[in-house]
Amino acid sequence: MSYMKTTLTGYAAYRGREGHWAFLLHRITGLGVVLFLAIHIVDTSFVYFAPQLYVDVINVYRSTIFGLGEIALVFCLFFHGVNGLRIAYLDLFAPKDWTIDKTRRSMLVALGISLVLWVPSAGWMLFNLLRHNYGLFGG
Amino acid sequence: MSATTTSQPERVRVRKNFDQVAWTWMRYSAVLLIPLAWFHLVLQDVVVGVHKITTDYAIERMANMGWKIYDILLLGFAFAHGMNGVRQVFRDYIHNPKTFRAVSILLLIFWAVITAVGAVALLSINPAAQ
Amino acid sequence: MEIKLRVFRFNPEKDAKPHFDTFIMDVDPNDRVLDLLEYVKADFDSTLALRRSCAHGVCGSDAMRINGRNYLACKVLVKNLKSDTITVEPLLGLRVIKDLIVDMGPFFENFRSVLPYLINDDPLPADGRERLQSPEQRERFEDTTKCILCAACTTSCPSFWADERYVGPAAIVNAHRFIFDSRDTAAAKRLEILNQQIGVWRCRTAFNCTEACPRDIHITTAIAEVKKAINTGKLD
Amino acid sequence: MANIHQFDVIVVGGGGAGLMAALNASKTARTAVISKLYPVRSHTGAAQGGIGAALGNIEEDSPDWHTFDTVKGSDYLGDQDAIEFMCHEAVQAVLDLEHMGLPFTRTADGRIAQRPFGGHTNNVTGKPVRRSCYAADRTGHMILQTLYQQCIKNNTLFYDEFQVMDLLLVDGKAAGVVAVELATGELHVFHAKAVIFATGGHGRIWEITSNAYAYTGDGCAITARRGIPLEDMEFFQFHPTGIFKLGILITEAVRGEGGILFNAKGERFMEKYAPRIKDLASRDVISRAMYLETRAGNDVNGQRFFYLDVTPETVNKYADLDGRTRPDGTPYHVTAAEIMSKIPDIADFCLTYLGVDPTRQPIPVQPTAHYAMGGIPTDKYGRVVVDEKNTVLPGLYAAGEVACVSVHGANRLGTNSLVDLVVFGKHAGLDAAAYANGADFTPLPANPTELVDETIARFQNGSGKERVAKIGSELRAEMFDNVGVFRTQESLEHAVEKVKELRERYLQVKVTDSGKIFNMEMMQTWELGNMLDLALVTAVSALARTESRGGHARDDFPARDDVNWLKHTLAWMNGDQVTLGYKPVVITKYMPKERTY
Ligand SMILES: Cc1cc2nc3c(=O)[nH]c(=O)nc-3n(C[C@H](O)[C@H](O)[C@H](O)COP(=O)(O)OP(=O)(O)OC[C@H]3O[C@@H](n4cnc5c(N)ncnc54)[C@H](O)[C@@H]3O)c2cc1C
Ligand code: HEM
Ligand code: SF4
Ligand code: F3S
Ligand code: FES
Repeated sequence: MSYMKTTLTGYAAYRGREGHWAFLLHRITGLGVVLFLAIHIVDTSFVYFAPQLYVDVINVYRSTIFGLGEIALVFCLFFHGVNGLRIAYLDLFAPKDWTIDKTRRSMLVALGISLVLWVPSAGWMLFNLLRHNYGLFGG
Repeated sequence: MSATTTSQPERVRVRKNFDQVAWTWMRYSAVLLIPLAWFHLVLQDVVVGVHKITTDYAIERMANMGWKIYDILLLGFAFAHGMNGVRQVFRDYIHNPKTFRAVSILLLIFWAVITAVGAVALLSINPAAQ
Repeated sequence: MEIKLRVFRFNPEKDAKPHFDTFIMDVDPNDRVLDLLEYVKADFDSTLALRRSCAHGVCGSDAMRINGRNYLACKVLVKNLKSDTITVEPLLGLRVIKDLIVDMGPFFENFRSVLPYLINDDPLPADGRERLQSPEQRERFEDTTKCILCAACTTSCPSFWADERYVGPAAIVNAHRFIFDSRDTAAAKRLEILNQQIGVWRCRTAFNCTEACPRDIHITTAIAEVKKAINTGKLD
Repeated sequence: MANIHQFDVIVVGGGGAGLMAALNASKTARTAVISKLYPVRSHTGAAQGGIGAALGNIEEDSPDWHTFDTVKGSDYLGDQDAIEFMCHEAVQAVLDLEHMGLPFTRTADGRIAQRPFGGHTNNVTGKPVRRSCYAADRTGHMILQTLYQQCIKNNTLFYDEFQVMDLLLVDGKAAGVVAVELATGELHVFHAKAVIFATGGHGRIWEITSNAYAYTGDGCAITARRGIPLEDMEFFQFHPTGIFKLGILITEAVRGEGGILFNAKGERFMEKYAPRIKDLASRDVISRAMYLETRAGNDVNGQRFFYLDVTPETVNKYADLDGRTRPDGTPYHVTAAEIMSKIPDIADFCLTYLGVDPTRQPIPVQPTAHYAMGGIPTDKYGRVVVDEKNTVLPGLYAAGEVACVSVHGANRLGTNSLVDLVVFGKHAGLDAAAYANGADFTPLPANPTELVDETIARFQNGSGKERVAKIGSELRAEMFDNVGVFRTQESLEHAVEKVKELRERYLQVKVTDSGKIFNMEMMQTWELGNMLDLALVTAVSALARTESRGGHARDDFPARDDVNWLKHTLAWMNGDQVTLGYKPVVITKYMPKERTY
């Protein structure tokens, strides 16, 4: 796996800019979401195959750790989605806009939009989490 | 208008390639996934919240015909999109063609099994029968 | 100004592992990084090995990683780096042979694989003169004719680090140069080559290539145009 | 024992001349190219302005005018038969390049675009003519890339990063070369029927230079060591517009597009020195004018530089004054965008290295060592000739900047080097292949690597009392000050002594890198030896020539002297001893006249 090594040292040793971060984040968020999705499909299907287990699963999901993971998941899907649209748009409709200025800016805009979407959602989810799991805010 | 001796054909035919189809698929499915995945996520995780989700809630939702179609679409597109993404990532790092073939087949089986499990559950749920 | 220059060193005949040598030197902010390396050879350690020739960014010999990014050492001035520590390392993704010299073999192999030459077996104009081409047709591929094959792009590409069989941005740039040349007849062949799994689809638009290109070629645009041409079959 | 390879034709050098030779030789003979740089790194890629050919795409022109301009530009020292041959072949050569795919800039009707260039004129009106065919300001880059692409297409065999260190001559015939493979340090012997040297120039022996680090004159030095004379080495061109201090070239095309030179007083000083074509005078004329201006105290800040101004305001103002028009007769007016599109790379250099935007500010420039008119003497088929009677040395060829045909005489016209490369590169290749097909291999000498082994051993066993970098910088400074734009008896004598002293000290250097793999220190030490040889030949040849002609300007002998000096210098090296001889200039149609612009 010497290539793996170059790749990892590459990521560590190369100071890429916005485009590189976008690529890395897109990949990491995509993999994160797909991992979650695989589990999620299986656990949801317990509703049909093993309703008893489903109750346990839901309880696990309600734990604080999973709660936080869920907040991260929401970010992943927001960023992956916005950035994915950015990539798809440029690739399919505006190849000429793959310029340094526009790429840097569009990446930052994508990140900005994801954060704008995520922060209120995360706040709300955190609020619910604290309310249910720690009895705060009169939960 | 200036004179030219253009040799180039207007259009060329390029044989299709799997990676090309996959690339295009990733982009078009992405557009569909925005409403599908985002709405699902926002609804279940943010608006409703995991603390309100119960077996009954799940069954009720999955039994609704509109939701059934929605979920089937989501399952089909999102998981296929994601699994092809995983395949692409593996393709970058696995150089031995045999190993990559084997991994691809495993991924394909994984994808088929999970999708089948999800689809069976979704299609079969029917509150009257429970 | 005084700067600290850290240089990657590896002597295959002596060292088991690479290390860094550090030189403290007084330099002019307008000095090129290549000048600093020449100072090292002149005043500190004449065994330092690197490639260089033109010293003004047109021959493509001295692409290397400077403070973590690919540049031509002769085209980046000390003042541009905005740092008083300068770290110089060889390109990533190619085998290091000695000090800053890497094995360019795979890079040129990839370049060769995309038929980087005019293909046109049609008879020449009857008067023996030039094939005509309008300024607009000429402009269509102007950008990608500028490539000097320095490899700064390809060796900054995460897809290439992962797999050196990926033809890489430089090869695609050079294919683009001919695909969109109105005098060429083999666009279909090149597109077919780039439509393989080691071709354009490996590009994940990470954009390091375009950031690194010392000739300011819009590489990612060129790649996107090739992808589009493969998908649509249109060469406009 | 070294590795031995056998080929019909060996081409040493992968620049424009080398690749052109290889493409043509490989049509009929087994050919390989040996180059110390990857071919695409060759200096041909740096050429900016264009390649001259009387295509007449924009206005009336003829190869005969091109011939006369070249003869006149050469200050009548060029051989007129060769010049005529070259200027007539140029047209086909440029069309050939286009057919190979070279992306020339185009005119509105789709033809190869052409622009004016220093010294190229309409012979009837005396006005500048548009003769330089160009691809933006990177014509050389496009030529090099196009030729390399064609080599890939033809599967030409390359030995990249192999540095040739010796030429093997047996019984007065070429037998091959010895090269070191940089990646391994191994010696390789290339046994060949014909050897073509296309190793480029030696401008690195001057301090301010437009030339690449690789321009250390390997080809000339190798052949000189084997007893072959060097021709006209005193003629070296100083280009008037190098970027201040760095020497990076600002192409003449900038003046072709309307750029104007100013001194510290804001005067357009070329009006004084070339009243007719002013800023488009020949290079030697302008460099000399700059020297005279400096002596008169008109240089900027007393730092020996001047301003080259291509801002649209200046260009338009002076175009009006000069009555310059476009081909359709409208006044010549430009915009910043238009200038940028014609000289994008130059603009980039100015921004990168000076922080100057040439469409807004003037560029500080000074003369920079640029081009070797002299070199290995050849005839117009690239065959190396070794004496006053032009006796051919069988199997040995030279083409490109390393060769002296002589088409550039005492001063090369802009755009003519690229013409030289393609025309004589091609003919050297064709002739070498034809020769090889009719000849047998000359047997190799018993120990082909003897000289190279000795040299390497000397480097390894030197006392180490002297350092390469030090000797090199002293050499460059000495040459720039004393064998530069202007020369005198005194300065040249000083230089000869100094170079001899440096040669003495050079024997003391030691290569500290004891490895074999990419021992760049070893190669640079060897290259310094080449430069010392060529510096000596240059200074000795210049000292003997008591006249001013083209690139050779003597303060103490300011006039051209056709009675005594209308002849080519031949210089033989034997250790520190340089023996001079002379051979006549070939004059066919154009009798020497006073040269005014
Ligand atoms: C900045 C600049 C701008 C110019 N602009 C113009 C212009 O506009 N028009 C014009 O006509 N001319 C121009 N010239 C001049 C012209 O570019 C050169 O004279 C010409 O390119 C020389 O070509 P060449 O093939 O002889 O040598 P090069 O292209 O330099 O090739 C030399 C080759 O020899 C190889 N080599 C050298 N030594 C060895 C060795 N010991 N062993 C093996 N290989 C070796 C090198 O690797 C290289 O491949 C310009 C020159 C410069 C420097
Ligand atoms: C929300 C809408 C989504 C959009 C707009 C989107 C968009 C994209 C696009 C355009 C790509 C291709 C990237 C490239 O080739 O450079 C991609 C890759 C990927 N996507 Fe998505 N996607 C979305 C949702 C998802 C979901 C739900 C998952 C998980 C199941 C997912 C997992 C992946 C993975 C794993 C990759 C591969 C990443 C890589 O190659 O680096 N995506 N996505
Ligand atoms: S595209 Fe740019 S970075 Fe890549 S090889 Fe060419 S010049 Fe270098
Ligand atoms: S860095 Fe690589 S992924 Fe594409 S945009 Fe450039 S080739
Ligand atoms: S030395 Fe030629 S590009 Fe830097």
